[in-house]
Amino acid sequence: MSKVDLSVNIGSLKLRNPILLASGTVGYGSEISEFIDLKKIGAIVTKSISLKPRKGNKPQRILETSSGMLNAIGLTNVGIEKFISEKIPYLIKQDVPIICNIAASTIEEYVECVKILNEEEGIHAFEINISCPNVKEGGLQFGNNEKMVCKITEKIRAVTKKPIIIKLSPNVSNISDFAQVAKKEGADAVSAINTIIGTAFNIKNKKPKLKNITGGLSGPAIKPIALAKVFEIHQKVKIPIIGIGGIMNWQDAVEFLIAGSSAVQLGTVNFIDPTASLKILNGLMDYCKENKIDNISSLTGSYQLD
Amino acid sequence: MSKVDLSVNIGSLKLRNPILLASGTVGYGSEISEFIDLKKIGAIVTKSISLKPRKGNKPQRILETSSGMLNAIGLTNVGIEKFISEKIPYLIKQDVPIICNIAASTIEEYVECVKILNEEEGIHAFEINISCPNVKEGGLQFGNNEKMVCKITEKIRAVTKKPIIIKLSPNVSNISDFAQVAKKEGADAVSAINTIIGTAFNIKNKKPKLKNITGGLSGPAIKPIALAKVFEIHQKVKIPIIGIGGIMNWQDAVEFLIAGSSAVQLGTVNFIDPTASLKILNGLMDYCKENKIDNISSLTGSYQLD
Amino acid sequence: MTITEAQIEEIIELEYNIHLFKVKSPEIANVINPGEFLNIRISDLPIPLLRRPFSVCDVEDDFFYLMFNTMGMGTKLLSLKKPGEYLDVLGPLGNGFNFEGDFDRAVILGGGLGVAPFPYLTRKIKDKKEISTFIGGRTKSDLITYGLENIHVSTDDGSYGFKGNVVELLEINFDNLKNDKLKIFACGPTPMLVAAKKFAEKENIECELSTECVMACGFGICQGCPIQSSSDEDKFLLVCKDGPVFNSKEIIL
Amino acid sequence: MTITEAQIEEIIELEYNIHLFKVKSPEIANVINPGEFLNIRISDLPIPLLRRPFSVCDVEDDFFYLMFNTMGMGTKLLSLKKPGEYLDVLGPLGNGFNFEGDFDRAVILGGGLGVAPFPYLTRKIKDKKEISTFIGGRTKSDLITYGLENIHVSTDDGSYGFKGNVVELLEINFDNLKNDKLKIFACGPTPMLVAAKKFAEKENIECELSTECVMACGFGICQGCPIQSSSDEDKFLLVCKDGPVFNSKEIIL
Ligand SMILES: Cc1cc2nc3c(=O)[nH]c(=O)nc-3n(C[C@H](O)[C@H](O)[C@H](O)COP(=O)(O)OP(=O)(O)OC[C@H]3O[C@@H](n4cnc5c(N)ncnc54)[C@H](O)[C@@H]3O)c2cc1C
Ligand SMILES: Cc1cc2nc3c(=O)[nH]c(=O)nc-3n(C[C@H](O)[C@H](O)[C@H](O)COP(=O)(O)OP(=O)(O)OC[C@H]3O[C@@H](n4cnc5c(N)ncnc54)[C@H](O)[C@@H]3O)c2cc1C
Ligand SMILES: Cc1cc2nc3c(=O)[nH]c(=O)nc-3n(C[C@H](O)[C@H](O)[C@H](O)COP(=O)(O)O)c2cc1C
Ligand SMILES: Cc1cc2nc3c(=O)[nH]c(=O)nc-3n(C[C@H](O)[C@H](O)[C@H](O)COP(=O)(O)O)c2cc1C
Ligand code: FES
Ligand code: FES
Repeated sequence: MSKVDLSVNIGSLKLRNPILLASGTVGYGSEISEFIDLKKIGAIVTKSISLKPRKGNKPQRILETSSGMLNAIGLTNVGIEKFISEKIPYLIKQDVPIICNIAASTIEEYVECVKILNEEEGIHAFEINISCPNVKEGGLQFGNNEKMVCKITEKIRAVTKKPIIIKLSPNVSNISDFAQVAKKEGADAVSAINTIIGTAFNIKNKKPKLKNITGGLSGPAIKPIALAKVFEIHQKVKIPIIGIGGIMNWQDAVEFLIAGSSAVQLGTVNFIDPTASLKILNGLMDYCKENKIDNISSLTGSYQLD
Repeated sequence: MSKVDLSVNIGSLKLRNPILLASGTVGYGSEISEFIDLKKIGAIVTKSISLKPRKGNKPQRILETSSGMLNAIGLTNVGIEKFISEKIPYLIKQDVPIICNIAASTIEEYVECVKILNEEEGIHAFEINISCPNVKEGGLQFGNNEKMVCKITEKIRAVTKKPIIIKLSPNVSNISDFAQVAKKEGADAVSAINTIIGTAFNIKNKKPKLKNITGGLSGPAIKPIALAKVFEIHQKVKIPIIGIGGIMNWQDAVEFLIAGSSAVQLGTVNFIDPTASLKILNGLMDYCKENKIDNISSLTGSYQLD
Repeated sequence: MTITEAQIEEIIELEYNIHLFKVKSPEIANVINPGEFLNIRISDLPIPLLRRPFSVCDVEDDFFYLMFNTMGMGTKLLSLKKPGEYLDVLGPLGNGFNFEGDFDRAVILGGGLGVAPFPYLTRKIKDKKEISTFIGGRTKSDLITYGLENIHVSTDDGSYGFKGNVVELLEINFDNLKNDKLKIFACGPTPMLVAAKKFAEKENIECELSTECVMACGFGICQGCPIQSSSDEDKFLLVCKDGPVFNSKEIIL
Repeated sequence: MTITEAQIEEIIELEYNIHLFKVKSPEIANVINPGEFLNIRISDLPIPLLRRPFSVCDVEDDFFYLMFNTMGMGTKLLSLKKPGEYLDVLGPLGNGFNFEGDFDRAVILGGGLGVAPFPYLTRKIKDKKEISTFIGGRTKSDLITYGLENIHVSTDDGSYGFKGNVVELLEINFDNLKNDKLKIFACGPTPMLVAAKKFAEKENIECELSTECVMACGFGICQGCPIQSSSDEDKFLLVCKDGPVFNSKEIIL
């Protein structure tokens, strides 16, 4: 049996396989590397980084829901300086492509971050987080505003030649409009989806269970929603899509590829089984072999409508 | 111990208790009445009715997902004529307040339906379904368009004095904007949420699992999202809210009341346990007694933020 | 139509992956008819969320039987139950077989697990009517003869009995049957039902088909289980309420 | 830090609702230290979705022990497991107690199920140090003495031992202890840890607190478990990685 080609092209970004680790769910890679050989992964998307370190929200930050979890971390991160001095060198040593996810409170901050990081050899691409539901500034006031997305993409495009991925918010009416804007302004790809706004209340003391009041929903509960968003973008806009949302096993990953994704990111599943990415990679390989798929990228958007 | 007052006022609509059965999940009441005494329920919201009968979508219409289900029924209904001649008389005999849910493809059809039904004594209120994700016309092209919601509410308000409830779509950026519009045009209340767009693909034949391609997600998976929508509306707009989405037990119902709902609707749970509504009603009563709540309406929006 | 907690009395493994549950429930056993079904809540947790429908396989005194194979999560979890545990059962549901009519010989067609409703039908009619049973499967281990009479078998791969499908098997045996007044009762995968319907219409034999559809409620409140009516193009019937057993002329498959 | 399938050897019911699991796992038993914890996946299904953290309660040869009570769905499902079944265990996790230091007598404070990590700590130090253990509960049945030594007890309702909380109990016994060089090890509800911290600081005694927080990952990748650092206002420590055991001076509760 001939070998399956698992490599994928996401705009100008070439990756050895389509299994990526999602931002905020693997930190900067050091802890998860005790469980998996990062060399085998398509790429790691690092925890959202901002110009200055961020402390994040007070606890309780995490809450389990039915087949899902809410988080309100609030973009805790070490800041760009420490990221460059400590985190990137480690990942380069692991030989894993780095996609650097950036969060910011102003357009200028995004641009500044990209400018600084653009000089770093190890960074293969930027993922621009305009869709964090857990911060007051730099989250959804960007992600839910087409003009903002337009401006951010345009300004970032002006300062880097590296691939730009815009991470879209699902908390909008038509996600494809945002993908369209991103495309127009020169983004190489979009990733979808970030978490969906949710909340929960303690019925004893009537307080929100999360200190931040609302959080972002992730995990298997959101998979059907995420798939519909990916499908919507794929139907309407010609731009590579990185599918994210509730992927727990290789079957889910295949479903996202069929629905229109060129690659996928794994989030919540890393907390439950830090080796999941490698299992999914193996499952994907076997699926391709069984179905005589030589090239995994031929699965992208291969849905059959009547 | 003194008796708990479970009655609620939703605008001008007075109901004996806040437990309602959601549209599309109990048909026109006859089948579920084999399990529960409808007299005990706050109200039944009947399956979306349109001017003419609708056949609905082809199967497969139903799909289970992780802690949820997708449906793509497509507003199957008997049409207004048969509804008046057969369904209303039955419900009146059961002594259950009827909230008539209306779906339509044009503004004129909404108005026409309301005009006709306005004459029916048994109907206590109208719930206007502008948020069905499973039909090409009369679904989200209304629910996701503020101007449309404005017009529909305005025109319906002009032809009925009965309470009007606008059933909002969760598939929007800011649901409170829509609640605001509904309020401005004279709606008595809003209900939130209808189902969330989702999909799934069969990885063997690459076809969508639902014939309609996408469907609406309901059940426990969406509860955190629905709660956040209710909370958002309650924070921003002074209008009574009927909370819907993933309620499975009395604890969930209490959570929705705390988050800002004046009443709640039960949907998917009816399929799993058709007696759930009565169990929830009892649980609610016990909760009030234990917590010395004389009047259930004092729970509405009783969340404690720091 | 009630909801009851029914205790599992005994579990029998018929074949690899095929389970027969004997369940105690006078409420159900005393009123259910062949072809009707039960909707079973497998877990208190929201996974699996929805009930799962199963035909009544047989009834003996206060007990009913279920026959099932493991398809997905629901049936997998069901198969892990132990005698003594309780099942949350909603039923009886739907319309069963009409077996009182004017015929001499019941021709029973079962494809794979489609034999499930027939032990009970057989029990009900065997003293009054002749029975010829034709069962088919992909391979030998799919053939389940439990509770059936006068059985003819086929397998797709020819590993046992006639090589071919069960309707073809009926066709080659048809000469021996056609002198009786026949009625066909068929249950199995849709392609098999299509073939049975076609055959019945060609030979002008009364035919009842037990159909399947993914269901949410099982009793008519969700509209999740439509099947095309043949008499009215604008109308779907409901598998759960109008069926699952239909006269073959009522529906378009 | 590994993921292993570990077999439940034995289940002991200590009190109503309080379970002690003896689990075979040389991988864990041979390396884990008192105060460290394990993150356990209770089901293959996505409910409960996340692992649940439990302190290592004790270690004997190739076995580790867990002690837990049923709080919600996760612990309920865990309590239904039977000997012979396997647990999916991720660990050892976190930083445990530092019990090698310069002290003569360990003062162990356990509130309710907060006693869980102390049988193992007791085992490790009892040959080298004096131990005084103070445990408290709301009522008599909350008191679990398993694996502890030299125990003093209190209950909130006075149904057994001293009426009051466990730190008050320590205070009234303090005269008998204060001539030794002491170190406090405390685990229990946050108000108790606050009181313990305050007492330790007042009396200038070394004190380690085993803290709790809702967790997702348990090993530092989700940032879900922050606890305020006392040395740097702008910094949260992570309960799972920097803790769960902290020197009382490191953190603000
Ligand atoms: C009226 C009726 C009677 C039935 N009687 C029996 C019986 O006696 N014995 C038996 O083993 N099975 C019977 N079935 C089928 C049984 O309900 C399904 O096998 C079961 O629901 C699968 O659940 P699961 O969670 O194991 O699989 P899932 O994970 O839900 O699904 C696994 C696969 O089975 C398909 N499937 C699921 N539900 C159905 C369904 N209702 N109809 C057709 N395909 C489905 C899915 O599309 C999927 O491909 C009957 C179904 C109906 C509607
Ligand atoms: C490091 C550490 C060690 C622990 N060791 C033990 C132990 O040895 N024995 C033991 O019985 N328990 C221990 N716990 C607590 C245990 O993890 C929780 O009781 C368990 O996760 C509850 O799960 P559940 O699904 O039963 O309850 P859920 O339904 O998840 O929650 C029920 C209630 O418990 C609260 N809760 C849930 N998780 C935690 C948590 N991690 N910390 C505090 N409150 C929580 C929830 O807010 C809720 O009010 C420990 C927790 C941590 C963080
Ligand atoms: C605890 C947690 C933290 C996250 N932090 C970030 C983040 O910093 N930046 C970001 O772009 N997305 C963040 N996400 C979103 C994930 O990258 C992903 O989009 C989302 O969780 C959906 O995927 P999943 O269902 O597989 O988890 C976070 C998600 C979780 C659960
Ligand atoms: C099978 C099904 C059919 C539905 N049909 C309608 C409908 O006709 N009109 C409507 O307004 N909502 C309809 N809904 C939406 C429900 O009324 C409710 O808003 C939604 O299911 C969320 O609540 P739940 O999670 O409790 O089910 C339907 C939902 C389901 C599951
Ligand atoms: S399954 Fe609900 S109507 Fe048939
Ligand atoms: S629980 Fe994930 S970082 Fe601590």
